[in-house]
Amino acid sequence: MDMGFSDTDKTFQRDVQAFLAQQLTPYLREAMARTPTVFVEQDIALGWQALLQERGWAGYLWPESAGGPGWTPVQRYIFERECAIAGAPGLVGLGLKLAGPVIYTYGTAAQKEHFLPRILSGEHYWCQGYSEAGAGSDLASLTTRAELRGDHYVVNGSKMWTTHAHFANWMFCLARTQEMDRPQQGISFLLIDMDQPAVEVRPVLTLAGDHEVNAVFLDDAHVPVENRVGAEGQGWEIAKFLLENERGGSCFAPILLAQLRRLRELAQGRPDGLGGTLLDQPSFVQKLCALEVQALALEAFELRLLSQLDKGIRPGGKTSIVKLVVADIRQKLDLLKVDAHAHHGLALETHRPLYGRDAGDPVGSIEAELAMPMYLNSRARSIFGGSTEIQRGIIAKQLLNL
Amino acid sequence: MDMGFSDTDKTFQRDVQAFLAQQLTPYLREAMARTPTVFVEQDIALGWQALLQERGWAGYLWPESAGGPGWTPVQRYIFERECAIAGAPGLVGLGLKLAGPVIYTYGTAAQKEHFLPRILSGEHYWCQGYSEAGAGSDLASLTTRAELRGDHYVVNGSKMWTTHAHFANWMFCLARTQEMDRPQQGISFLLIDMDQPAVEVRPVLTLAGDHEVNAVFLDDAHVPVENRVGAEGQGWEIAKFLLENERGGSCFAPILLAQLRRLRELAQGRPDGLGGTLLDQPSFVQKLCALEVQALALEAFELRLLSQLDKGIRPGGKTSIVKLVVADIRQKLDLLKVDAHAHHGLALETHRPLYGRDAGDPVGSIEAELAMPMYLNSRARSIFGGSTEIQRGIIAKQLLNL
Amino acid sequence: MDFDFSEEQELLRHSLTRFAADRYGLDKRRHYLASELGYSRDNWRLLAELGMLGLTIPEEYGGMGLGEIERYLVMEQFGRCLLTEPYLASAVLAADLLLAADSEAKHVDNWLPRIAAGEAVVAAALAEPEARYERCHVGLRAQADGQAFRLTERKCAVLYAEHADALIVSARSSGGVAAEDGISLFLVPPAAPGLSMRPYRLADGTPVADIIFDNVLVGEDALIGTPGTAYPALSLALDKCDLALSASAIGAMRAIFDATLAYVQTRQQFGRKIGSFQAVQHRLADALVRIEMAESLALRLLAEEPAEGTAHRRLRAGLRALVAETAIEIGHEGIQLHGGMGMTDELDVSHYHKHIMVVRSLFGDPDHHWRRYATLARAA
Amino acid sequence: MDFDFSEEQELLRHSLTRFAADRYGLDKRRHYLASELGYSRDNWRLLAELGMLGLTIPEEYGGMGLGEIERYLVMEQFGRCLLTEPYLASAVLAADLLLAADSEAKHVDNWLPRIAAGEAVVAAALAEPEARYERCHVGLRAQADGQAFRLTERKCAVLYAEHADALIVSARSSGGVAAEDGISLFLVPPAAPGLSMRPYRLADGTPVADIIFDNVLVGEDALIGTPGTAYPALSLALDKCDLALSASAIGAMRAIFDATLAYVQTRQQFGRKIGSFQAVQHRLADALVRIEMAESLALRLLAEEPAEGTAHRRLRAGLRALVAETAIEIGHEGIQLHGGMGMTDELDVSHYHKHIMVVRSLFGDPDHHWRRYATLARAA
Repeated sequence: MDMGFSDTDKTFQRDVQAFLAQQLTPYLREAMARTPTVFVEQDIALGWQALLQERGWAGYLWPESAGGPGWTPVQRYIFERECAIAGAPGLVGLGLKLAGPVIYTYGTAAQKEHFLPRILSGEHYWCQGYSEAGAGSDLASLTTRAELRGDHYVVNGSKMWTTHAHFANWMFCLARTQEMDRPQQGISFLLIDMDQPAVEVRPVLTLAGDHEVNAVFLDDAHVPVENRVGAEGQGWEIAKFLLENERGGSCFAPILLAQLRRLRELAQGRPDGLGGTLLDQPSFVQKLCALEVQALALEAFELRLLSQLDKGIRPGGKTSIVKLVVADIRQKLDLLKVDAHAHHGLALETHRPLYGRDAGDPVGSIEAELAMPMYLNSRARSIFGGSTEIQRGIIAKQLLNL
Repeated sequence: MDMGFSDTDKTFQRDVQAFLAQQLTPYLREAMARTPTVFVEQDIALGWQALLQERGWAGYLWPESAGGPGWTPVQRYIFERECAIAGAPGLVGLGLKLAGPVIYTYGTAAQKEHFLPRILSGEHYWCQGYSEAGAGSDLASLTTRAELRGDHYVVNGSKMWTTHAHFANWMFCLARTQEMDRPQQGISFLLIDMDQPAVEVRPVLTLAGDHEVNAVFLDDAHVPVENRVGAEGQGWEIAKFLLENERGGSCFAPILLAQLRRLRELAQGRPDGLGGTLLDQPSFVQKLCALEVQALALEAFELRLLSQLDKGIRPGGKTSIVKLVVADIRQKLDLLKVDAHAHHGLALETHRPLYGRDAGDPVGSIEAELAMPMYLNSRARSIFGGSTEIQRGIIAKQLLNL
Repeated sequence: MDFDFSEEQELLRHSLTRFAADRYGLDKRRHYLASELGYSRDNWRLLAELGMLGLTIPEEYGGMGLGEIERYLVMEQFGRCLLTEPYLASAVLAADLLLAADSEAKHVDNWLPRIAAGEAVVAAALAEPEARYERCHVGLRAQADGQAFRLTERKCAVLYAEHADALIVSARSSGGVAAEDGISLFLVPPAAPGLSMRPYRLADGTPVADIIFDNVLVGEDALIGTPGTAYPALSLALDKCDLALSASAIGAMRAIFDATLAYVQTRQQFGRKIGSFQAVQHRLADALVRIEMAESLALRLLAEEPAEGTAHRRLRAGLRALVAETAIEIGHEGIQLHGGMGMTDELDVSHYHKHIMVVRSLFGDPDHHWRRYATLARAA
Repeated sequence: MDFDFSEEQELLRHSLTRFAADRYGLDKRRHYLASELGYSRDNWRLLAELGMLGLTIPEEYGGMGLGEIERYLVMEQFGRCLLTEPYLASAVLAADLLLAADSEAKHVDNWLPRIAAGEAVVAAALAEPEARYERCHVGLRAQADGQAFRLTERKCAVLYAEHADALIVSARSSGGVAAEDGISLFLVPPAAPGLSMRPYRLADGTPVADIIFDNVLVGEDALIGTPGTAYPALSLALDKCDLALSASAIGAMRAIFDATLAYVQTRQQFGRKIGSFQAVQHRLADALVRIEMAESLALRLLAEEPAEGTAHRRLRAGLRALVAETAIEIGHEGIQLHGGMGMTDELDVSHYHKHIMVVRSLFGDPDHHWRRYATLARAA
């Protein structure tokens, strides 16, 4: 029973803190703080990634053999935690967290050699061709087809909810290469060069007016056979490997706790109209306290999973617990922020970005102006990456044997 | 758009009020107020029923042809509402609300003549042989069997959750008279004389220690054919008719509102330990206010159903809405009462009754002592008469066509 | 006892349904919102022709002289079609303020007929950034200067202020910043020297503005009613506005619920309609229960004997709180059950939800109204 | 970083599992509760032999000198078996009070070894009917009378008071009724003249008593610590008691959850196991999430660097509030999913829930702890 890090890990933690103090620019921090979407814009993500890569840390989740620093689970957690506390931009994980591990786990030597360095350098920017309009939570019902013609596949179909497809030059994609009895069979994992006329990207605006996701149409897209990862029909296995990476092993509580601290400060400075502050309103305080306690509990749960991972025990279905709780806290927190700003929290301006030279003069304050778009985009947290309903099903099946 | 009663109904209302002012004894009112179970004890129910029957009102739900006063839906509602406000004991509905209407709707002339007057007089006290240990929410899966032998049935099986079977001298009962494909088929509706050795009643204590329900064992119980209501195999149809009566057409909000008023008074008199009262504690007040508003909404919903009933429109699945909301408000209200009494609300004494000469010296106050057993017994409100889960299913099917 | 609307009221509802069918739909609405005005002058004229703009204005001022039942019906339909026009701002709030506050009838003759005819849009500048939602908090100062007044400080989120023909401004002529006494109302031309605006949009596209008053000089004739006594009128108008906002929220939540119900009956996942999943069924059943309760409470308010006093005001506050909480829950469920599609600008579900977010908190969020309810309940 | 218990701690847990298997079960528990004492003297002796009664008492007083981690393990097991013995009352609360308050060591030498050996049961009389749950509210008066004190007024819900060998009584020797200053603790013999009891049972069968002090005379030697300064010790002991109560609630809610999970995997309705219904699956998944969060927060408190101060006390209050709210929700779900059977005295589910109801509110209900959390958070 000991929540502290080892001395070695504490030394590592100080290294990370020192790096962040030196390298994280105010501009990057501001851009992160003023991002109302789930992911930061490409230029911010890549700007930060380049600074990390100079230190060899961009592939912080990767083993040394793939070009990463080969950190332990605890070191990765410490890194993410310190980045969160320092307000560093989130790294867009499509390449670093999803495509990379698939390639160094299932890829050929040639694929590793070609793709991995380009992911780290940011030369390749990835998007994920998983979901389709008719296959949201029911991923296996996908209908995009890839037909083998000699040395290449011809891919037809469309993908939906494709985050940052408008920035990406590569897409990893699940496509049906064979009709089988079970929908999970006959799926292959393909890497598609976006730079071809057969690939069309159409924006799908969120309810907050943000352009983050897209529909991607594949009309006879060309994919050389050597850009298939794994064997033909191995796609579902790889997809599951990738989904577990998407859901697992991250560190969410520290950023939630940082945001709750900021919200408490904010509330202390917001008048209640009767001579006191928002912290004199019991109903607001009650909600804030409940979220704080839940975030403290979540942090402990994350650390428990981490200490088990450190002993080689994979979290399995327990990552679904993390996902449910994170979505719940974030959505309530983002609503509470809207409420904290009273009338100014109802504003929804559509100009973007909200940082840098083009930010313009905010309504009320920049935090007030961010509140509504963040709240609105935050509704997606219980939908993407496996909806709340899917996560409950996973827990019932994997943890409760129901 | 008019929530007021007509002048005729207002005159009627005054009659009921005058009757209650004259006839409702303090003892009966005290007994009702100090009843921690869903139903009042037999002597209290029958004592009140006798006073009503003197006025011809015991069968207030019945048409004149059956011996009732032949009231309109609005009059019935007014009667129930005034009784609730005056704190009159609940009439145990097993005979008056369930057996009676079945008999005057489906019974033979002889059955009507024999049973109806005895229900009104209280000579026959009924219990309901519906649920079984293996057939709770899934009523149709019942296994009690009735075998026809000449002029009588021989009934074998057991019934569960039989309210007041320890008081009853008659039981109406669903029994399987034929094996058919669908479980709903082959069920018949029988009236069983409890006064025979083949009928054994065993108490099932609630978690509060109250004896309200029983298990009833039928071991070759004898039922003359003339005590079957309706045709053989018509039992499921009659059961559904009865269930709709059980769920529908009542008046719950007035009693909830009266209890909420009492709770508010109580809170105003309970110290908060810091020089104020419980009404200075925002968290308590918030819960109280939310319940008040919900009860006001429920009352409006009940009146809407009533005004439709008055136009001949049956409520159908909407009674499931009433049942869900009533259970929800009652359970939260009963918990809030426990909380209002602080440590004394945690007491659970087992002596009964809590009224009259044997009541004894209460812990803290009589209301404090009642709080915990009422809260505990109240958990049944989302289980009996079709659980919350069943009601949601009915709403989804009947009101949403899902 | 009767909870049905009268034949005339049903006709009114019907005419609005037709108006919405002709003039609304997501694309048309987008178009109205994208204009500089933020709404359609054609619609506005049409609403005036239908008598809607004078619905609750007395006949002597060119209105129809109807009451809150009719207003409820109208606002509920406007919530269902997500009206973009300044109905609530001008025909409800400003008109009610003038009627309640103009005890000396200096302005009603002039403005009410023009509001009813759609010739003028009047905006009420009440909210302030430091006030949160407290009605009695008025920090904008009105300093007497001879027979005139000088207005200083700021207002926020003033509905349709930028293109309004007149502003009704609450200001403090005496008393502490959160005192009920000492509040006055002024009718101020938007072009008055020293007055500047920062226009922006609320989540549902409603055009609003923050307004800075830098020593704005207004004559004594700008006063509405007697100085320092405006609070009761202000509070009455906001009480009535609460019901109108609740009606709009009820319309919007019904629309989301209907859309969601239709969606789960067609959308397939895992080889089944998602409406066949028990968890989905139970959640929609619960949603219906909540909607029915909120709507019943609204009908109760309409159907009660004409009542004033604490009990009635308490019920109003409770209704606003219950409806606001119900609406956001229904909105969340609607988005969630639509999955990714609910998150997009493409379906109307998200637009309804943004409207719900606005009506949920305008002039008071649920916490504010629960506190009001609690205070009134204790006073009763 | 490590959230596992040590080998010694696991051994401790194991010995308690065996104790519970031998000595507990619903019928045995019923039997203990039905006795006049309300618990089993044999169990009590056995617990003493196992070292449990001196678990956290320093070795110099005959205890094992272990800490809150071990106490958590023990209390969690006691929650799982629904222990009837006065462990919390005597070995936790009374022992902690003596250790914290007896600054002049007048009583510890005498009482702590006897508590550890199971030879004495000491009960703490702290709660008062007018105090609600405020720790600083002490209305029982201690009036100096020469070298002696006279105690007047009443205490309520004193755990295991009737058969206790001594009572630790909080009393006010000076100051206003809710002041932190002026509180003293006295060790009072239950048979003292002027002291009368009204014994009763709490929902889970725990024997308690309301006590009336009618001019009860106690000598100066009855004082624990210096007069008027007991609040910090009192508060510290109650802080520790909060963790013990939370542990017991966690044990009980785990037991309900396990029983419910087993039930839905066997109980059939409509031709299927009820655990196969999606609505049931989703609710149990949510229940597991809540349990995991509550338990993780408890482990966090145990695993943090030994901490004092506001942040630590805030976490304790938050834990008590979260666990109490989680436990009652799990209890409600457990009863509901058991259907009618969950409502009966026959299954252990109802007994666990009654225990949860008691530990949820003893010395403070969730609202009380949330307010404490909020106050401490603001002070931080």
